[in-house]
Amino acid sequence: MESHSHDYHIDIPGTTVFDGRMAMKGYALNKMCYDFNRAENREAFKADPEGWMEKYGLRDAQRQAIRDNDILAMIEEGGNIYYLAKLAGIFKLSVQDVGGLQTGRTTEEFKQFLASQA
Amino acid sequence: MESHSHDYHIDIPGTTVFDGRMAMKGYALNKMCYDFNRAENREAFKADPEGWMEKYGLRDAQRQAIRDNDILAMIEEGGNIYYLAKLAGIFKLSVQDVGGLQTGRTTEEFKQFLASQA
Amino acid sequence: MAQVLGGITTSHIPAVGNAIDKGLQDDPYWKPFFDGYPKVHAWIRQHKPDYVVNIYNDHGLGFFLDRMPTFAIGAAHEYRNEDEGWGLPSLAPFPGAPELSWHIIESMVEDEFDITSCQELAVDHGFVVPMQLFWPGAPNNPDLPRAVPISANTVQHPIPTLKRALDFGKALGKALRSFPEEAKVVILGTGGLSHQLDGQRAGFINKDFDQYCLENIVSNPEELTRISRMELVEKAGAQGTEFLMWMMMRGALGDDVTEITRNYHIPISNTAAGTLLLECAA
Amino acid sequence: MAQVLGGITTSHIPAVGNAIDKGLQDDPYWKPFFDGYPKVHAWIRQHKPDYVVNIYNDHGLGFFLDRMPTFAIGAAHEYRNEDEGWGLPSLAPFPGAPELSWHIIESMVEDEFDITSCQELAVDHGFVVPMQLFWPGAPNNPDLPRAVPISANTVQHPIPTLKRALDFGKALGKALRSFPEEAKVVILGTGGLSHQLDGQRAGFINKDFDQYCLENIVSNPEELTRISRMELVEKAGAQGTEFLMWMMMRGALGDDVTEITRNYHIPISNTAAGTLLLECAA
Ligand SMILES: [Fe+3]
Ligand SMILES: [Fe+3]
Repeated sequence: MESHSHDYHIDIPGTTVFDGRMAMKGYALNKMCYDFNRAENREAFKADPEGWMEKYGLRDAQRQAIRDNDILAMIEEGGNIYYLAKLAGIFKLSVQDVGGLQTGRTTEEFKQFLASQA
Repeated sequence: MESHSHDYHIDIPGTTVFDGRMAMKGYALNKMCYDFNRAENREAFKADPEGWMEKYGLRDAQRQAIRDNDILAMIEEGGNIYYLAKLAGIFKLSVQDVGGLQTGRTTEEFKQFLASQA
Repeated sequence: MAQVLGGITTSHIPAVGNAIDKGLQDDPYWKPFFDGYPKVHAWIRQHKPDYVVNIYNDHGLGFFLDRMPTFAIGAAHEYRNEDEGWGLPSLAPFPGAPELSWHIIESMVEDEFDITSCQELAVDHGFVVPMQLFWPGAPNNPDLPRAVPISANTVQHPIPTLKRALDFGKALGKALRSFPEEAKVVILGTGGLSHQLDGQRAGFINKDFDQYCLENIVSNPEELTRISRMELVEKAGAQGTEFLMWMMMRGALGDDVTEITRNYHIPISNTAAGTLLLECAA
Repeated sequence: MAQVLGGITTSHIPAVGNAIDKGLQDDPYWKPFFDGYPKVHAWIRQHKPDYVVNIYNDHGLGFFLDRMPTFAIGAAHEYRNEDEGWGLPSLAPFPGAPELSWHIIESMVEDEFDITSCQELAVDHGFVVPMQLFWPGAPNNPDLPRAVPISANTVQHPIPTLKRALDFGKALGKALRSFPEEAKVVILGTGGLSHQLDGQRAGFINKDFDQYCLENIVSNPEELTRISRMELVEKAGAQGTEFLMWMMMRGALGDDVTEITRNYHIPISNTAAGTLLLECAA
């Protein structure tokens, strides 16, 4: 039986549960990324990343995480991986590239890690 | 206990239940009316009603109902009153005007009919 | 833990907002309607709720048929009132209470209600008019509580059953009472009573059925779950299905309630207007 | 009345769509994955379903956080595949079956599931890749059944419980079997198995837990309802919560099923890929 509060989450190392608390924090960031579904918005971001982040009202830590291409910081700032994947697409990063960036591995090392679990 | 089919509706004289069947019929009409929430769309419709109805792909019977300001025909064609109310707003019709139009009464007669039920 | 003070029902007809704007409260047409509110105002002043859960039905502003939720719960920092198509001036946003929203959503999804959560939501007259009725000048009223909007589908059949609406309210009440904050909550059930805007039966009002609903919603809401949705359309009128909001509100109050005030008037605009204030046992 | 032929599960990873486009089925990386499909193809050719209920989870194309439904059911004449942000070419629309959709929605709302009905819906790889896997060339495959897409929320916690997902399936099965048309229906449960895309634990895969799920989803799905949602995140990975789609599919099949084929392979992209075909007793 789970308890009735949104602090019921168990601690899962290396894992951020995208609950209401994270969603409140990340709404602007996720909205910007969701809108990358449209090519014209991707082009506008590429042409002027700072102006585009301003337009969506991202806070400073979110902007810095994007400047640094720091996926873990984006997640800490409320980014949801499904929306962030669209931002990663702009930088032509595969999910294995993104996995490597988050775990301190090269993409090749990350692929080997995946295969090692077979 | 209600039966398991979307033909379970009882017959209620003078009343169209806006179910899936009506919604399938009226989607384009209702979408056009929903978009009247935005002033620029209302202006575009007023400037060129035929072109605007074409843009939303209304079928002939729906266009004719609008040309005739025939509310009952709009409902027959799948229009939902909540969305149609936004179209009525463009013509500056009150809900009592709309009630009168549907029941063959003047607006004043319709108001008296309402009060008579007290 | 939070406390549910009670529940208030009211019609939410757009014309009411207009009458408030123009100061028509003592006009002969409007007076019998507005006479239902002073006792509610006194009760609100006395109890000063911290939060208001506003249960209303969207009329084609916040939701369209492309994504029509059965039950939607707002989880935003604020709620914008937008142009509904008639060019009426929009108000300043209403402050939200997202921590409470998420607490409710967590609790109700666990209790098997399939909620649509809304982190951005435009609210129409169904939400706004009751706020203006109960907190004059809203959102610019210093006593205005922070709000959680809840909208149920009455636009697209199938609509929820009366039993599901009452059960929704019960699960909502449980969620509110487990919110870990010393806070007072009032619940609004807005819309109704009998009315029909569309078809040859436009103008239909059913005083007997309304009185039956008013009696039973206070003392025996379970009785009302025997009404099928098609019977509700037949007896309350096509738009009288808004009575589902009253059922949802009522479920959250628990068994032991006291009726503080009641008003019923025909017609306001096309509608039989009902106002009811129910206080929960302390 | 319609007949539920059976259910098929599959992963729906975007890279699979890419591999199909490039004809990589016999490539050493891909072969162990695509080897899971010939038996499924033969079964589909043999049974020729008229309708496919495609249970998937949207990944941020059809829904955003402003309106996030727990359970959404498409009720459109067709479903568009749109750009998901990577500029991949969109396919022609997939034909819908709105009469069946509305029958399901009517039945399930009556059975107290709080459905969000979607009369317009863009479908992402979660819906499209399985269609391409099972009906090569889809939507341009003459055997492609008309589709009802069903999407459950795995983006925003709280997500539905495993019990609610299984119960959803049971109510779905009841709805399908009461559809007044002699027609054959196949149900897809897409997504999973264990994987995690985000955080320091990215790349997490859990073979033991996947095997436990594969065993029980066939013979004892009730056992799986004991898994809490946080346990599911812990053991299946943050995105392994897509296993809820398998639970929904399984509930619709009834108690008496026969396993026709099973495949399990690690890894495809970041994911443990599972394929299962379960046939219902006639
Ligand atoms: Fe209303
Ligand atoms: Fe997925």
